[in-house]
Amino acid sequence: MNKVNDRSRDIGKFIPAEDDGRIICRCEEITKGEIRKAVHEGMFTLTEIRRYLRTGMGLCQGQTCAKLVKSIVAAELHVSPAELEPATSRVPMRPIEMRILGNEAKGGDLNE
Amino acid sequence: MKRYDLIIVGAGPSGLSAAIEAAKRGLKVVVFDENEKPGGQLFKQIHKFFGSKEHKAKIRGFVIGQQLLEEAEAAGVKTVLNATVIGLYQDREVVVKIGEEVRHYKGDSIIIATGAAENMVTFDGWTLPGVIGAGAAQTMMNLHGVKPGEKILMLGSGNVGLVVSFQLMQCGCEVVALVDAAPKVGGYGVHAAKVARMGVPFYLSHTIVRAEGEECVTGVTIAEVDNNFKFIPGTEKHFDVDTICLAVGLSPMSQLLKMAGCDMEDNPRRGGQVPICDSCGRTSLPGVFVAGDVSGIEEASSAMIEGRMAGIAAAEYLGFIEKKELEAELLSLDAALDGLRRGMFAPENRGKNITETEEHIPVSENLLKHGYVTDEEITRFPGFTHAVGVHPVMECTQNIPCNPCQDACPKGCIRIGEKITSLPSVNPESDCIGCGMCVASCSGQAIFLVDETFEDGYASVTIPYEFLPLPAAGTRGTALGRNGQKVCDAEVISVKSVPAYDKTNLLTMKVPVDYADKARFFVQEQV
Amino acid sequence: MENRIETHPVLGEIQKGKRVTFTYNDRELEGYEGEPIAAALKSAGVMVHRYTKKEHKPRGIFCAIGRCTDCVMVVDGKPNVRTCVTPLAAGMKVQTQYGVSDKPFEEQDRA
Amino acid sequence: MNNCADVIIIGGGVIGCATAYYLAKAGSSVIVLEGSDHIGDGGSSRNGGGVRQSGRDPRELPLAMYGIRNLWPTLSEELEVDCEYHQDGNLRLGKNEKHAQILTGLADRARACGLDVRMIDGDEVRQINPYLSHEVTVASWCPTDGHANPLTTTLGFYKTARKLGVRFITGEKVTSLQMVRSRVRKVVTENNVYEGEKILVAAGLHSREILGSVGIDVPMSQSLLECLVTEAEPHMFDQMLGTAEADFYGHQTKHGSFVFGGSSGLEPFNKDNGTPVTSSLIASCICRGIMKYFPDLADAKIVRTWAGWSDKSADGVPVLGSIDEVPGLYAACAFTGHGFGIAPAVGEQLTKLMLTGSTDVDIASLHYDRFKAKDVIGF
Repeated sequence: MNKVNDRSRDIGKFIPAEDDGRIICRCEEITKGEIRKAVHEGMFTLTEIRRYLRTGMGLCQGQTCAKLVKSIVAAELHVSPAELEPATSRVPMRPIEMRILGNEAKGGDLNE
Repeated sequence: MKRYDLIIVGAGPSGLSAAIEAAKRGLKVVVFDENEKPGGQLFKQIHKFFGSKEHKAKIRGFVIGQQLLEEAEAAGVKTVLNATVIGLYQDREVVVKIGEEVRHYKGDSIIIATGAAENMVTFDGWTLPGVIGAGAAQTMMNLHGVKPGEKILMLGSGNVGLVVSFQLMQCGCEVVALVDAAPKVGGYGVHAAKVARMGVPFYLSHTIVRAEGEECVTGVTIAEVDNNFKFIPGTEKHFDVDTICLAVGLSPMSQLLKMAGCDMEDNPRRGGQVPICDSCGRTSLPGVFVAGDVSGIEEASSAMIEGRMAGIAAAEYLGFIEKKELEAELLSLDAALDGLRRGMFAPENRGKNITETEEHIPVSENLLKHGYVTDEEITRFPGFTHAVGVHPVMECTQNIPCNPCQDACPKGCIRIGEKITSLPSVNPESDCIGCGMCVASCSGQAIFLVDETFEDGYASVTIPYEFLPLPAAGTRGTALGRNGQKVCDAEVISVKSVPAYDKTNLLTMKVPVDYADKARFFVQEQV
Repeated sequence: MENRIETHPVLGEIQKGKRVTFTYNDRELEGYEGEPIAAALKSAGVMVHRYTKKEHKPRGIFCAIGRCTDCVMVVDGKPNVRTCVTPLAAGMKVQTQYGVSDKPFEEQDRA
Repeated sequence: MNNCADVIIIGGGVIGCATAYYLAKAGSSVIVLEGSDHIGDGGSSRNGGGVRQSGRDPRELPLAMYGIRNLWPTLSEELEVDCEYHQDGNLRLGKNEKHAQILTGLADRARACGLDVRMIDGDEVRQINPYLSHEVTVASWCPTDGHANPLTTTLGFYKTARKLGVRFITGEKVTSLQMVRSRVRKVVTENNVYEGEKILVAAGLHSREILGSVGIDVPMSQSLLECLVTEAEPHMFDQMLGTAEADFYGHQTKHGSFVFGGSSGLEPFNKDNGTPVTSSLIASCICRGIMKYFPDLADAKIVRTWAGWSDKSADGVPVLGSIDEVPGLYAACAFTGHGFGIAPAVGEQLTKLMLTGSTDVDIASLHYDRFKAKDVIGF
């Protein structure tokens, strides 16, 4: 399933753009320019972008920006967004307080 | 661990439909939903649905939601609200946050029906308070009774953008413009027409340059874009607004499946990351099914059918019914689903340039560009006729899967025929009695009653009217044309509201006979 | 409360809970018990819920269904509370959130 | 494309990336082959970020001390990426007499190696970290320990090595090594063949299979470790934390979030369904553990949990260095869940070993043949 991906291949030079300052990841306040630059520094997958910049690692866990980041990275790599694997989804689906996650109900019967 | 035959995640149209079918066949079913109210997006959808009877056409979304809930309850489905599924783990274990604790459940089968999330676009200032999703606007006005803003610009001309624009005006907001970067209106023409006739200007091939304001939105600048979606300098237009509403599509909310290791694909035609599944929603994970938008963006009507299919498939998977029964059921549901997937907006036609209707009538170019059919264009469609005495005029110009008007007329005046997507035409053999059932039944509000011989020199025009306050008979005001511009002065003759109209009031106005073909909306103020 | 829809042409009278008062920063506001905090704030004309950590930019309601988490505020002393899905209760203390704190950035810098 | 280099490194984790960086800096040509789609996708991106010396086995302690003295302090500057390195000490916490004994034993052994670590009582613990509950009655305190961001550190090594000309290829799964004229030379992948003068196997759990293709076996088992991260919280403390029984560990990051790892006791027995997925039990266990130590964090929200396979060595310390019986072959694996903190030192010392045949830090006790028959005869 994994695709051979040569990280030294030529993707052209980083060319600054007018909208580089625009926020893409609203939670972590990551800009389009930061994302584009990271691609040129070798972050060729959304997972790497995420780990490098924290895009999609904030409170909403990428629910708002995932598609936006994907299209920016794809454009920078000159591939279609569908060719990029999406970032991983992880538990929990919504932020959950420690006191609740640590409080497992006994039995789990719904007919209380 | 508490075990159920079937655990459903999401109590929206597909989840509830699945629950009903499964419970009817004897499965012990529980539905979890993170929201305070069940029904998913149905409870924000206050418009009447398209389709035919089997698709619950002409019933308003929130009423369908109520019906599904009652059906589910009667079938013995347990629906747990404020219950957030935080994870789907190995061996079909579902962990749910309920109140102040988490609980673990196991399902012998699971249906994921989590629906969709809104897409977003970026522009300078898009993070300012006052820039909101169309879903947010719907939630605020239709669930919480709070106006999302006073002056609003809508970005997106798909059905969501069009429907929400109309809803915004229904609750008293002003929509200053409807903008889309695409060169053509994306949603149903009838939805566009009811917004355009209220005077909302459409700006196709335009998009937002920037939202303005320091602490919150105070204005917005849009500009025209070329074929490559680049701004054309000098085409900027400014609007003073307090709210910008984004309706730029939906993405399947498929994260639960992905974290459980389900085989996924990126399918732009289905709206993004979707589980790979067969026609009744079976995924690569044994016993895990999907239904509704999570497996591909469509309408609530198709989500309900997909839900029923998945529910029946789960029943078969667990041995509650025989394979033969499943196959028979799927056959008819497939046909129902197929009915919804026909016409100009069918999935297979996405992105295609359609120039004429199934009846070989050239489509209205103006409708696609400006949201309304011109006075000249409308004359070529079969629903637009003249007659002596009161008669229906059907301004339905696109092939969409919808036919309630045909059933609504007690006299059989309206014909669509076998093919659900055909344009409605008038049956010359039948006599209209002016009951107005067709006007009220048309989900697209595209049917009018016209009587060119109402009074000497005057015609009467009856329009669907879902606004407050209702004008009293005798009120003088202005008749607007399809383009939302003043046509002539008008006087309200009557406003009828009967239960059978289901909140669609029928406003009849008197206009000079020359304007009978043009007057399509009424405003109380003199323009 | 001019932002409220009192009667809706399709939905009719909007069902609401009990009228309650709560505090927003130093102001006393009214809302309906059980409605989301964000709805009560919106109807009172409050647009800015928080200022972001890095760029100190204002944010408000965005998705209104608990997904985007842009509308978080400090509620009863706890930061990052999603106001669009948290029901309003009488006497709640709702504060603008600065980064992850209820203290304006100048005060945070001094601390 | 030229598939030959001075060194082929198998594994694009923090060890592989760090070694590639130091080798490239020294002028060697390097190709790094990573089997997954992402750089640093194994333990490198799935650990708690500890950069500590205390609590380590005396055999690997010198590497940890060397790295903290010589490499970590300037790493961010060197890699031009914020590794978020904090050297604010490590508290290893205990609640009872049994814990005190474990901690004292660990501290004594570390002190014997020259590490500054001492035992402190509950009051002193709370002077250092006032948020800790009164259940904590004892701790070992090592002021020179700390933590860093494993994600940016790993990707920082990658980014800088790549800039220096190292060729990284992801999605390139190695199937076997091949000998040429009595030296290991070829690296065979599913798609290609690469050749190198020297070959380093740093592929985590996969190392065993790869080394096996030339008849070398490193005994290791797998264990599914899990971490979680909270939303950002106001700044509370900078120390790295652990416990006597290792039921939880973690720190507050520069971002404000708390990263914690922990255990349910079932880690070595979790089902392997192809990808490291979290279990339905561990996150809740970790939360309960944390709240006993930090009651104030009860309302902090967990935003993400993740799991990773740890390559557990048979004797708890890594296999590191040259594989003498196969000339040209080197190994760096079986890090047993504590490889991140020593990664820069491992990379730098392995480079030295490959280029000069010797190291500054004595790594003899980490040699692979400690598991082999003691064949003193020879031919």
